[in-house]
Amino acid sequence: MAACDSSAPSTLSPAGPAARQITGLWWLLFWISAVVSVVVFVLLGRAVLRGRRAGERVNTRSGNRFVLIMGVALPVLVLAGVYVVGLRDMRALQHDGEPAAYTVEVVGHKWWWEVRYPDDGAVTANEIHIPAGEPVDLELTTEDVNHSLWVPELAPKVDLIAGRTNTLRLEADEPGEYRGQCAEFCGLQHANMAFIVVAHPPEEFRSWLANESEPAPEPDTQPAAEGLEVLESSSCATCHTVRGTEAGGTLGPDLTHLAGRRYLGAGAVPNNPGHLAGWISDAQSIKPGNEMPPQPLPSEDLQALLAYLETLE
Amino acid sequence: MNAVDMRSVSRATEPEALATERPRGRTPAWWGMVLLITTEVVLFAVLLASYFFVQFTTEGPWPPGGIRTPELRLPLIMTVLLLSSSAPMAWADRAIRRGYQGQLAAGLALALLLGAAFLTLQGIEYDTKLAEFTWTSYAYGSLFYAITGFHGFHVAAGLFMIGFTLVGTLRGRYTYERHERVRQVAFYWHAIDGLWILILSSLYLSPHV
Amino acid sequence: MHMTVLAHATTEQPAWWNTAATAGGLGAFVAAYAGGLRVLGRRGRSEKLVPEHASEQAPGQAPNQVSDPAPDQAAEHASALWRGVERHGHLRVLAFAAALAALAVALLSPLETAAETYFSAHMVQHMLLIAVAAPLLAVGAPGLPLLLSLPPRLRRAVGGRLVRWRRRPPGRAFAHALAHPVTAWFLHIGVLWAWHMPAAYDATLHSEAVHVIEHLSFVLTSWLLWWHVATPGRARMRGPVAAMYLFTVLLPSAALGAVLTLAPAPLYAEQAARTEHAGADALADQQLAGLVMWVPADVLYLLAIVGLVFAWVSGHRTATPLTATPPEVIHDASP
Amino acid sequence: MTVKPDTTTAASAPRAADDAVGERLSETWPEEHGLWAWFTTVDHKKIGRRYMVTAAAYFVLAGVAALVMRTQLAGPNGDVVDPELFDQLFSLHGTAMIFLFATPMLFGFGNFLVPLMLGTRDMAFPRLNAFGYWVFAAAGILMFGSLLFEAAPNAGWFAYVPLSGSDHSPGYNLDVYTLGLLFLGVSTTAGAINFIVTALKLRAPGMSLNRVPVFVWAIVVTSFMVIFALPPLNVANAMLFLDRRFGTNFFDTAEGGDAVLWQHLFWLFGHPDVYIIVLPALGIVSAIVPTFSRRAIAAYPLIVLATVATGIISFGVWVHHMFAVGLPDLSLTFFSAASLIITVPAGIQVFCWLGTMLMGRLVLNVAMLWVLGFIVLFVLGGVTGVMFAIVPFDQQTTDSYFVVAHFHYVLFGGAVFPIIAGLFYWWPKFTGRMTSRRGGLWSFWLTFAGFNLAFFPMHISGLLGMPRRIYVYPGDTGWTVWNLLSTLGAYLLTVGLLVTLGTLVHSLRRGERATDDPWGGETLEWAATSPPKVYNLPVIPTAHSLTPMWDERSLASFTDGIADDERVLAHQHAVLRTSELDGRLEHPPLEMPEDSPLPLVVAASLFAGTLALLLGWYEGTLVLLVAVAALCWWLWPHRSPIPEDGADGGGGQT
Repeated sequence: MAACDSSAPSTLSPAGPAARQITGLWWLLFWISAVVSVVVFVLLGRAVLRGRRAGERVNTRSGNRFVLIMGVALPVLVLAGVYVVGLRDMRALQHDGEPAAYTVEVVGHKWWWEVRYPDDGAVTANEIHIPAGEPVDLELTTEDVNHSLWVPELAPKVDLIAGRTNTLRLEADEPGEYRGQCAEFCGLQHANMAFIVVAHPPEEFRSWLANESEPAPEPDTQPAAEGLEVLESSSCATCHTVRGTEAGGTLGPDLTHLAGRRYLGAGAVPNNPGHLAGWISDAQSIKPGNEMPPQPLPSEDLQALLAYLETLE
Repeated sequence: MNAVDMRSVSRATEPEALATERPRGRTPAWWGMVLLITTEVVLFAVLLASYFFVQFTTEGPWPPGGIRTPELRLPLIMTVLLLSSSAPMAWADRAIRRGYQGQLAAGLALALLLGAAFLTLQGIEYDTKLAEFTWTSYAYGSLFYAITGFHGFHVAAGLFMIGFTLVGTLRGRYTYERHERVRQVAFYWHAIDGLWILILSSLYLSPHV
Repeated sequence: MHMTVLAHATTEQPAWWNTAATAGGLGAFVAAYAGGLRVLGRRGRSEKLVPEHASEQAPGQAPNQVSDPAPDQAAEHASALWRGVERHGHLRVLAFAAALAALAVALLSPLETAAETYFSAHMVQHMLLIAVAAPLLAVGAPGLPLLLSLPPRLRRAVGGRLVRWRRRPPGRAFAHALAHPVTAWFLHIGVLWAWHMPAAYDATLHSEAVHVIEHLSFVLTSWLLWWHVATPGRARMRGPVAAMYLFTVLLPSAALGAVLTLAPAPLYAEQAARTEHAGADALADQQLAGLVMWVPADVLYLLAIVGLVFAWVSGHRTATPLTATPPEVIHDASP
Repeated sequence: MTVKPDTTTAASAPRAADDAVGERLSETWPEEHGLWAWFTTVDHKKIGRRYMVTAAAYFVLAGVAALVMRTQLAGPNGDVVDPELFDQLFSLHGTAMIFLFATPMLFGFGNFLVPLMLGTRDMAFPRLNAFGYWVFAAAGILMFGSLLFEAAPNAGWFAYVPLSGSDHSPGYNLDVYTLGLLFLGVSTTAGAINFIVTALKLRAPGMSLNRVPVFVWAIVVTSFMVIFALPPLNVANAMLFLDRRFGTNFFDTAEGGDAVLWQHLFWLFGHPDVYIIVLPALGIVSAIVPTFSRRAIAAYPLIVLATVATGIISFGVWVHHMFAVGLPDLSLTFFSAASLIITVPAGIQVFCWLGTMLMGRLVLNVAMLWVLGFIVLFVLGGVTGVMFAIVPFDQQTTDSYFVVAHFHYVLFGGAVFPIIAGLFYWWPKFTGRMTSRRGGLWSFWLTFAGFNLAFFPMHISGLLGMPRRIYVYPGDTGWTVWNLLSTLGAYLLTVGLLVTLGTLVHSLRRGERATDDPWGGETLEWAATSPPKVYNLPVIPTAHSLTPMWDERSLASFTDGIADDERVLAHQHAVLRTSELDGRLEHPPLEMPEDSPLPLVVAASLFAGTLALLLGWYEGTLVLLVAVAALCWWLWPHRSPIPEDGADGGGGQT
């Protein structure tokens, strides 16, 4: 997979048709604003300079005409033009009638994203995998408070409102990783509610999806088998689901293909043995206030669990 | 001192004069009360807008969850009581402009009685409705009790003001040249009546439409 | 999608003879109105229906303590200007003609046909009646001129009884009540909201008679409302008062429009069925209807408000010329 | 070199009148001292000054909260404060700046200046005025005090549900928010009613509505907006409080409520509120510009019209804060258009000032310098607002630091700059002292530079995808340098504000004594002494024009009025009453109440009742009976020689 740098999200470097449309709009608005500002600053400067010349007479005209032209007529013309452009862009972003390649359900939780592919039975967290060049519809709902899904490089944001379902169309031109983040304030760890959009070449995406839809494989090593036992017998199973095992909790993310994720805790730390061990042992110190309590397991159990989780590709 | 000519005052408050330049000759206190009433009217308008907003965004029947459509018999009686209390209030107001303190007291007392009757009936209505649904029963229950309860609070406040004015009347504080406060209280009371019409239409009548 | 609704509404064109017949009928009315206006104007000059007043003061007003003629002079100038327009009556005739034209467009054009199917077209009709025809009727004030156009016997029969009834207590009380701006406000808003209740609205779809009553009540109540604001003559409100009055009318009207626009589902079952049957989206049609009520109501009322305030503020002298050069300004103190 | 003013034309008539009748007036309008007087005063000038000082104190506290935030965000993975504290800091910062600083500060200006500009002696309801101040001061104590208990509001200044509901925010934090704002709303409403009635009924004779200073127009329009905008906020807060404490379901989506309802209600208030803040500030500018341009304001009808139009249109644009909520596109286009339309009145005002300056002769005073800075910043902030009005752009940048940049440009640049300009302009009138020019220049340039350094980079970090209200960010996002610049700017801004504060305070002890009319201003406040006497103007003048201090006939009315007892009103504690539209004199004069402890008692009882509600001790709300009793005493019709006792009849029943 050709992975671009997933860092440095920017609306100014659009990587999808929707964001590109808006970036064009931004530059138009920017230049209009620059002109308006310069006009005002020039007039202001002229007034100051005129005031320095002590001999200048005070003009006692009412000034109605000047204000009507500069303050009413011209702005109305500019604003009307801007409005029409805005309507045009709104229309372009509506994409009526064109069906999406996939429909993905994204459920916002307090500080992590649940991503479901309903047609294939795949459930993952904090990563939205899409085929590059094909439009995907995200159906956005929230389990608790309001959130807002924002991938600056790909599309404008849409809120996840309690009791409502909103739709966002996502399309990336090229394969790559695009950083996204929750934009609507949702509590303590709003800052650590990030996600990445991974755009694959279409064929690769389909194989990823097929793999993601599979349940967890049986452990093939002794430590991993012990890890599975630990997982099923400890409190992990009450909160997390690992398809193909007895773990069926719904309070936390689906861990069936955990090893394939780039980050843990919605972008809090990278996914590697050290961070995973630290996260399990004490998620609260990494992401204070999140819903996962510290799990102080015996060290043998922790090692076994790590061994098992590493197999969950 | 310059006493105000009574005939010119009453003429300045006739509809023709009001039609040409209505606010002219009003006292600051009148304006204060008008503005206070305006905030209350906006408050109720927002509450009622919220009621309809929730209704329109609710799927399924309204009222929701098996709550019966409000019955109209008791509210209509309450309406008659409240609206008829406006008449003695207006009478009291006109009476004191002519200097009749006795009529003022009688009018205030009558309005007080009718208003208290309204509140009593509202309490009775609550007694029966709370058995069916409470303020925790859906957003409908919350809005219903908030709107009617807030209005009931205003009626109680109005009654207090009437009582307060009645005490002042009985102590001879209001004369034909000093009656602005009676006017404010009457105005407030009429406004409360008007608000009840809005509430009646929105909460009680509109679910039947 | 919304443009499609409008396109549907205006596909059918009227036959030319219908249009001509309508124009003929309207012309007849305008001619009668103009005749009455001339009579009124002639009477006004020769026999002086209204005696000249020394000042603007209403009876019962406290004596003016301000010994400053400037505001009164300005008012005299303004009213003289107004009398100049009145003298020719062009504005009133045009207003009345435009009012009739608006009524015709609303009621006799293809809009009427479209209104049976599309809510938005129906709302355009209503807005034409309420926000266009009514103000123009108020400006034209056709009651008296049309009355004076009647033959003497008929005029006496109708007008004489009317004015005599008007003088007696029941008539006078009724006229007083009707002439109160608050009455007009409540009638207008009440009628507006009442006819947009689902049951009432569906009734107008079922019965043509109810529909006519609806339109009649719209025209009459909004005419009464605008009468307070725009009628030529002394009964009109002062600029700032009228502006505030219109603002309070604006809010409930816009609220109704907002309800229609923001409602998540069609509110009128029968109307929705007709729109769907014609191949358009009922909710989109309703939202468009709400916007038609919301935006033109806002824009027309706001323009009226702005115009009223502007005319009033700039009608007087806002600043006398500086009789002396203002004193030299001191600069900030040194440290 | 200091140029002494030529006071013969401008200030001599009022000064002469003061010399003639000041002695008599001091009998009925005595200068009072002592602790009792301090707590019971109803004088609008004292109350106005208190509003300003208290608001400034809250500004400093909220500003310090902002500095802590910026320190946390100076670099990636900041470790200065924990997330709980950060959430409380930015929520309290926003809430305090808007509700406890900006609005009260401007109301403080209004309290001091409106009666003076109108040529009257006090506000229409003086005791209501005092009551409003005490409530405001107590509300601020309640909200800032909550920070001590880690119970400060922590859901942002607009506290969206469900986050602010009891499920997701247990604890007192949001109860402080809801009850605090409800409590504060009482004060704001009282103030608004007072301003409107004062401007309508208590103007000097001859001052018809089209001769009223633009500043007064701005305050009046603002007050009307308060009347219409505050109820949605009050309703929303009451509903949220009931949801949290008593189990109601207004916003609970599982029970038929609607989370978007809160957003609608809040922004129905919230957008008019930002104009409630900015309109008086623009009014201040409209008062300063003519003075230092040496001519009357250009296109007066247009600027008045713009003020009124802004007030009305501001009620039709609230959804532009909700463009990403998922509302139907059709309604978005409407609100987009409305948001663009509201730009036109702003443009009118900007070009009115520019026209005034271009046609006049600009004198570059410190106050004027702040005004020039304001215009620059306001236009920059305003044009980014126009960008938001375009729906797709807003959907991309909403909830980002681009928004933070916009509203700090219009709030700080559009409100704080005029406030500081007003302070420098009216400081001689407030305190009787002149400020240092050098200090003023340093404070301006430091503040201006610091401000732009602090907030301009936020535009860029917002475009680079930085969401707002995050307490920490990773190092690889490209936001670091812009945030560092922002923080450095905030520190520089603090220095600038410190110099500003120092300059103003320094002048209290060492500043040059001010004359009555140091700038040659055009409005009536310059007719009073510096600082004004208790009775304000010795003679109630007749206003013959928009600029009475530059108008010989108006000035002559001071001299003419000396002998006219109806203009001096020396024999009674009363003010003149005039008609609403034309400023015609009405009889009888309006009697004014004396100092009273009742406003303080009512306010304190309300505060106690609010505390009892907050802590869930519902029996304690019986303390509100004290408020009722005090109100009865307040409103009891006392005997008076003047027939109509309409002085405080309608007020105080909020």
